[in-house]
Amino acid sequence: MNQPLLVTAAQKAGPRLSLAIGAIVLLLLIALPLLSLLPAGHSLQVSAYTLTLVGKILCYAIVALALDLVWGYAGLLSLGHGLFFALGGYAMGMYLMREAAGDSLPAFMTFLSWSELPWYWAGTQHFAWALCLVVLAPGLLALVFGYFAFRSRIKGVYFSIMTQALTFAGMLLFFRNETGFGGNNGFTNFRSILGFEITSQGTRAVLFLLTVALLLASLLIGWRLARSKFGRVLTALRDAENRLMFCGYDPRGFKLFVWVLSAVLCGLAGALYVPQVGIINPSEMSPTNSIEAAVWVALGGRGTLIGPLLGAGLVNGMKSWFTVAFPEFWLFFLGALFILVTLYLPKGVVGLLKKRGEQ
Amino acid sequence: MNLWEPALPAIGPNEHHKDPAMLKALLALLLLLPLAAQAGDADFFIAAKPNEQASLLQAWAAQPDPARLALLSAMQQGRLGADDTRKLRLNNRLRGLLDNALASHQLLSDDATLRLAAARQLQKSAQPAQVAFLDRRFAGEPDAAVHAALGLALANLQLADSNPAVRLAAVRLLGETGDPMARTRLETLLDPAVETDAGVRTAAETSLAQVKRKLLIGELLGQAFSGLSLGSILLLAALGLAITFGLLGVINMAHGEMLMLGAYTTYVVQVLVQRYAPGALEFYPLLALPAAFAVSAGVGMLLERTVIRHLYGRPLETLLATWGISLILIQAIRLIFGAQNVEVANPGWLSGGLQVLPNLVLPYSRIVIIGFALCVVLLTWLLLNRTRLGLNVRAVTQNRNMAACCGVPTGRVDMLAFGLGSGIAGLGGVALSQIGNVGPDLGQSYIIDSFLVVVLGGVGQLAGSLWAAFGLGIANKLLEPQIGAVLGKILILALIILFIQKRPQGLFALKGRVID
Amino acid sequence: MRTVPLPVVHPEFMLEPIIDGAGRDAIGLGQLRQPGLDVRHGTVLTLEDISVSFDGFKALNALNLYIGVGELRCIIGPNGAGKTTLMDVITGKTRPSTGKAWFGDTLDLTRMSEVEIAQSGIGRKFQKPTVFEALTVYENLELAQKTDKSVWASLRARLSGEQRDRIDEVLGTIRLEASQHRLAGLLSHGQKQFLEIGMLLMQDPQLLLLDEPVAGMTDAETAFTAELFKSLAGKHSLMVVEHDMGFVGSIADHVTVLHQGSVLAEGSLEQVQADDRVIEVYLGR
Amino acid sequence: MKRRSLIKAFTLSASIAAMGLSWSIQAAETIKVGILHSLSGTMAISETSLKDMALMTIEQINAKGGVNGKMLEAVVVDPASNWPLFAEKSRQLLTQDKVAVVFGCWTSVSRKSVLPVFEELNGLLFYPVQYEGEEMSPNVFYTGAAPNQQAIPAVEYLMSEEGGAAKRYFLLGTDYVYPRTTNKILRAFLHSKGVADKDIEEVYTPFGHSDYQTIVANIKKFSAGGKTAVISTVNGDSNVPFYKELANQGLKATDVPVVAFSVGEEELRGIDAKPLVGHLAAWNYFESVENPVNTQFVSDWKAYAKAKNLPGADKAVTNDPMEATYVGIHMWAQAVEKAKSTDVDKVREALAGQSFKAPSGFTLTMDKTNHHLHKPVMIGEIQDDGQFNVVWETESPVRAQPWSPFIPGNDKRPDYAVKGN
Repeated sequence: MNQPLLVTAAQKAGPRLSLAIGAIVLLLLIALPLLSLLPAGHSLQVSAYTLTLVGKILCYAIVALALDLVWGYAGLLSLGHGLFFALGGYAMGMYLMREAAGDSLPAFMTFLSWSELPWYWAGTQHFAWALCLVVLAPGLLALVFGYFAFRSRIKGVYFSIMTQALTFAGMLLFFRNETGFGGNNGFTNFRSILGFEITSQGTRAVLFLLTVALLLASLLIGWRLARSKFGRVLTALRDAENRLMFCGYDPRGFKLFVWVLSAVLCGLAGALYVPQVGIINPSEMSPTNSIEAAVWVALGGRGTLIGPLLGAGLVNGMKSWFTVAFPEFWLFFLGALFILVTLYLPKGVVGLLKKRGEQ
Repeated sequence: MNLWEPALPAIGPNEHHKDPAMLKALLALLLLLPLAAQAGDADFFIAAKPNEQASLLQAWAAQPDPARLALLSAMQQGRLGADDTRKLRLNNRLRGLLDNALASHQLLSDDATLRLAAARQLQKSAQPAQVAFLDRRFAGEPDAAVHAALGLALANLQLADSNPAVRLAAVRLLGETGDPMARTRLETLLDPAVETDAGVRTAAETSLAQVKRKLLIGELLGQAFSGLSLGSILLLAALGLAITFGLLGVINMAHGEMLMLGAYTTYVVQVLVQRYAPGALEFYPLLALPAAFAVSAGVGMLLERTVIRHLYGRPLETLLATWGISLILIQAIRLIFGAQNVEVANPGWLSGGLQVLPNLVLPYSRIVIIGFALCVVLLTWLLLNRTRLGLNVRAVTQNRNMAACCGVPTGRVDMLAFGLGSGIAGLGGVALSQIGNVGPDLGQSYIIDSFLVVVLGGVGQLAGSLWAAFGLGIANKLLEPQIGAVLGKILILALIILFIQKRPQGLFALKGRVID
Repeated sequence: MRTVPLPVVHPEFMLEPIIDGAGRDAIGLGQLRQPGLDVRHGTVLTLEDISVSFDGFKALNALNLYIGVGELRCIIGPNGAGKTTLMDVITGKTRPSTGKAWFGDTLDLTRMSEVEIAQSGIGRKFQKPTVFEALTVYENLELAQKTDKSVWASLRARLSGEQRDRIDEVLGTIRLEASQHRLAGLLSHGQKQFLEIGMLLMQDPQLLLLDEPVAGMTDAETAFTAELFKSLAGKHSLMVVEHDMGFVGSIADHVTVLHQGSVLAEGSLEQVQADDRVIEVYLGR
Repeated sequence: MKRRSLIKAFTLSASIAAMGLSWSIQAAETIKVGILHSLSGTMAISETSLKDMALMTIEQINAKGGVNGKMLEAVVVDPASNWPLFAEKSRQLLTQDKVAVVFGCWTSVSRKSVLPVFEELNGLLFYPVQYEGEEMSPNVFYTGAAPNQQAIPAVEYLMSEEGGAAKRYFLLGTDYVYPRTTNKILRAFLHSKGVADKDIEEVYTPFGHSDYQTIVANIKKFSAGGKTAVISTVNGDSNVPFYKELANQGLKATDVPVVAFSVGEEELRGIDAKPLVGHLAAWNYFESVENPVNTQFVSDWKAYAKAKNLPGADKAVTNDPMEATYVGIHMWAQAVEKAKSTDVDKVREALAGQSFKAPSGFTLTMDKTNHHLHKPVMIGEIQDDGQFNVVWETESPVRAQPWSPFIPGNDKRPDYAVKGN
């Protein structure tokens, strides 16, 4: 399978080179939003397009990292992380809709000729409460689902299929207009956030920086976990759950913790994603998206911290370029990519780089 | 382009303005009718304005003339006569009246079955103007069945009869039918304003109760059937997966595309047959079966040899690889056949349905598919449990190394097993093409359900898949009328999740000591 | 015999049956305190009238077994006698359909989850050596170490001085100092056996269950293991399942023979070997 | 082994890069035109033909010497039926490729997702599909039908004698905004015509719903209560199973006519039309309308499909949204000619009152204020060859009412385009 965390950690921390690269990338990420503030036409000015695109990819990268925590480290492949992502997004979206609608109801409700807000919209006009929802909605769902799933030792493919069923159910639910989340259209046409014009360069830059910060934070968390005994227990859990139990560890608690943590990270990523791309709707919950997330991780290299980030970056980068360069054929490239990676790069790009490093 | 109709807002009202004029025309026609040479009818009709055409048809219906039969049946085919090339433009209203007129003409025929069909038609469409004629036929009808059918057709009209005794008889008679129409007809009679005679009203009530009971039976049977039908479709969709995933442990995300390939093969076969053997078109689905099996199985085996072979024991990697494969297959089909759906027509013996009760029609296609699904399951079971190949497959899937040691050619067995699974999916595709649309995304819509069926049934358990499929199908159909399609599906998913967490190995779990 | 690696079964693909009662204290976030074991009557393990059946086949049949404190008991018996099932019952992996199983005088094993049993002081070594292959030898021992094993604890856990000393000590006993930073997955079969034994030592349980501990060991290693077990006996109670009669003879003061899921004979090795029913079972028919 | 595969991978990506470059290197003095239609994913089924139609129209315009002496250069992107991607791609078209105008979108959600982008960057979008109205952006020109140009006339027809004088109405739709709004408007309209609520049934199915047994059974039950018509806003893919079920359960058009607002020639290609004869569709254009412009239009399209050997070219058909695309592009071109520039504000000016002789046989004009086309309404009956026989049509184009008077509160809406409504 893949390397134990300490080893990977060492391998990542070890070579100065990779550290240097990391630092440069970080600097670039911080510089990007600042450059975007330059006056239009300036030679160094970064277009809003680039900024939002990179911002979007960063959000995906966080999802990939979160997914890797449960898959790469605890060996639980979730095909339902899109759900948590979307829930976080919807929570933020609710706030943005309220902000846009002012005192009146959000547009889609008036069109359903509803007279007042459903109960679960209460308080969403307050940013603080929206933030709580961003954490609570995915967190609680993950807690309940995980509690039952792990209690009855569901793992492997069964777990994957169940998570898939979960997100599928979520999608159907949110498609319904009566559910009260704008149905198929979801939320769009946002105006402002905390009073700041959502389309203004400044807001964009800040949102971008926040995304970078969240990414760093989740990296740090992942890193700490990887280093801690907790991380080693997870690895043990992944490889020999029975042994671990006979050592006196209760796997359920460990699984649940990392599972919920991962879900919450996804939620936060979603919350940052929505204001940057300007729309959230049920298709974010479609099983396809979640599978793609798994592909990012696999491509980058599971069980490592940098891998998922690379994977998310690569796949999405290629996607948004292919879709313009050769609209009719990009699916071939994408498909071929998945196959080649699983066949020839079982440890993903990171594994490859390491091999290069060792040679 | 026909611009005969005045501007939009005028439609409703000026019908009524027209009425008197129409009536005059009608009277004139009625006088002319006996004299008018039959050949004349066609020209007469084509010349008339739509509204006059309508009254003409009504008139014909009220006073059938055997000689006109040919013309009417030709008109139903959209022509005016065997050798007449003039274009006949009908709209729904005219078609309805035409059917009615034709039916009353057919009552004159000597063929009892034809008369029966006609009588059935008249039960739906007969107009008050036809009472006199129907009365005559009813009196003179020799055949019992036709007689009864005519009786009902007549009864529908006699509800408006002036004589309470007649109405009473009619109401009693209608009580015998399970015809949904009868229900509404009787319901109107409950209102004293409509039906003055108390005796008739009470009779109507009792009859209504009878009718309602009959209808309820029909509905329940209908629900059960549609549940079975949905189940059989899920089963066909999932069966291949039960082998590739259930036995080989490959999370085959490209399974849906195997269905899709099967469906497209059906399309190609259809086109080829159309082109080279139009005579055999009726039976193209039968030809499509082996073809679809071959194509899907071939592709499956190719994939197994090239990609999946390298991934045994790494199920989650197979997930990613097969996902990539499915993307490629979909886009390939899209580029070859286009993104739009392709037309797969039901042959005659698969279209239409079997009228079991007045309110229960069982489509032939669905009946056939249920049977087909069960056959496929049976064959698969025999193949796996009664043949050498099946033995090998089971051996390999249970302990690859051991099987290899016993000299089982694991490589070939894997390939064949995967081919078998894919081939069965192809067969499923043929069936799906008969009830749904055939497009590049066909597979995507079935993949999740398929996995749920297999997991719910218990991995590696054919019987499990069988029960799971029908269980899901019926549950779905029982829920849908109550809480709607969407909530129904959501509820089902929730139930499955709960169920699996109680029985992680599905319905049919293997017991025994777990080896560490 | 099990030295050939099992068919490549992906850990993620292993499906396990659920065990009823696993529900209690499902999360285990809170620390499970290990109760002081009450062994007033001198028996550490009491199995009475235990029966287990898989779809009609009786793996254990009204089995009675008592193991005293500090005793070193060997269980022998032909294949299918139910030795491993017996261990499964004791460790809570399999639930007996009838019968009582007491750990000490107070703990009812049939009512405890695997984790609780392990935490209350029963350590088990599997037939096939199972260690955490993706971790180093050192980490393996660290995980096994007797300490607070709740989630929060392991998040904050730092190895204290004496814990390190303890690990080094055990590394010494199982002679793996040299390869303490190698991945456990890279060890030889025998070394894995030792590592697993070492992990048991780190757990420091009252009762050790050892399933064919010397399979795949060289004679020297076997002899050494024998010494090791002898030294453990007294401080701990051991229950060893073994086919290797030589090994059994070298350690056991007391032997139990299982046959068709129930005790056939009990006593010193000589007595047992003299027993003609036993001879019949092993040699006869 | 690994190594070789890698080299392969590298060469592959290299070639990709090359192709990518060759794409962007193009004729110098051109006007870039964005085409934003899904070529993959669920919506590809409907949108690919619009992309091809757009390309054909642009080719024709270039053949006639382009616009203002400049050639048009199409920039095709694939938003892959992914709504956020629509927003991203439109931003890319407007800021990176600097296109003068974008022709695209099919679903309402995709339009809603790009709308903020176009309003922010003051871009220009031509939207070619019939939709629910309730929108009027200065940056969008709607060349499809508003509800009053499609739905309401269709229902009036059903009420008329020729339509079968329906008394009860079964409103069946896929659960998203277009069907819901349309049905809301229709319900209000039916009320105004004195139809009681007990005679109106409203049912929605999820996307990609493929099992219509229960629903068809319900339709039958409902229709027993009197002359019934089904008004279907079922979305693209689900139509085939729906119609097949109708046919197999023996529900004929003479008993219960179904009038559909999203079923055109393109969709019928996927169905065996024989059992559907007599069912209706309401559009602003049918391939079967007979007039010289259309004959030219259809033959051009068939020729183009052959030349580019598009899939299924042998039975290529035209439909309403394709016509709308065609009209939209020509109108834009005319406006640019008139404005002598591609500047969005100038072009917007020039578009008001712009008129074009459309294949529908009518001269369509872009309304002076509300950014919608005046369109004729036609009702066609399905024929066994998958074509439509026009059984009714308006004498002259109808002005669009994007803010339907049947939806409360709309009376206060301005009749000219303003941002963010």
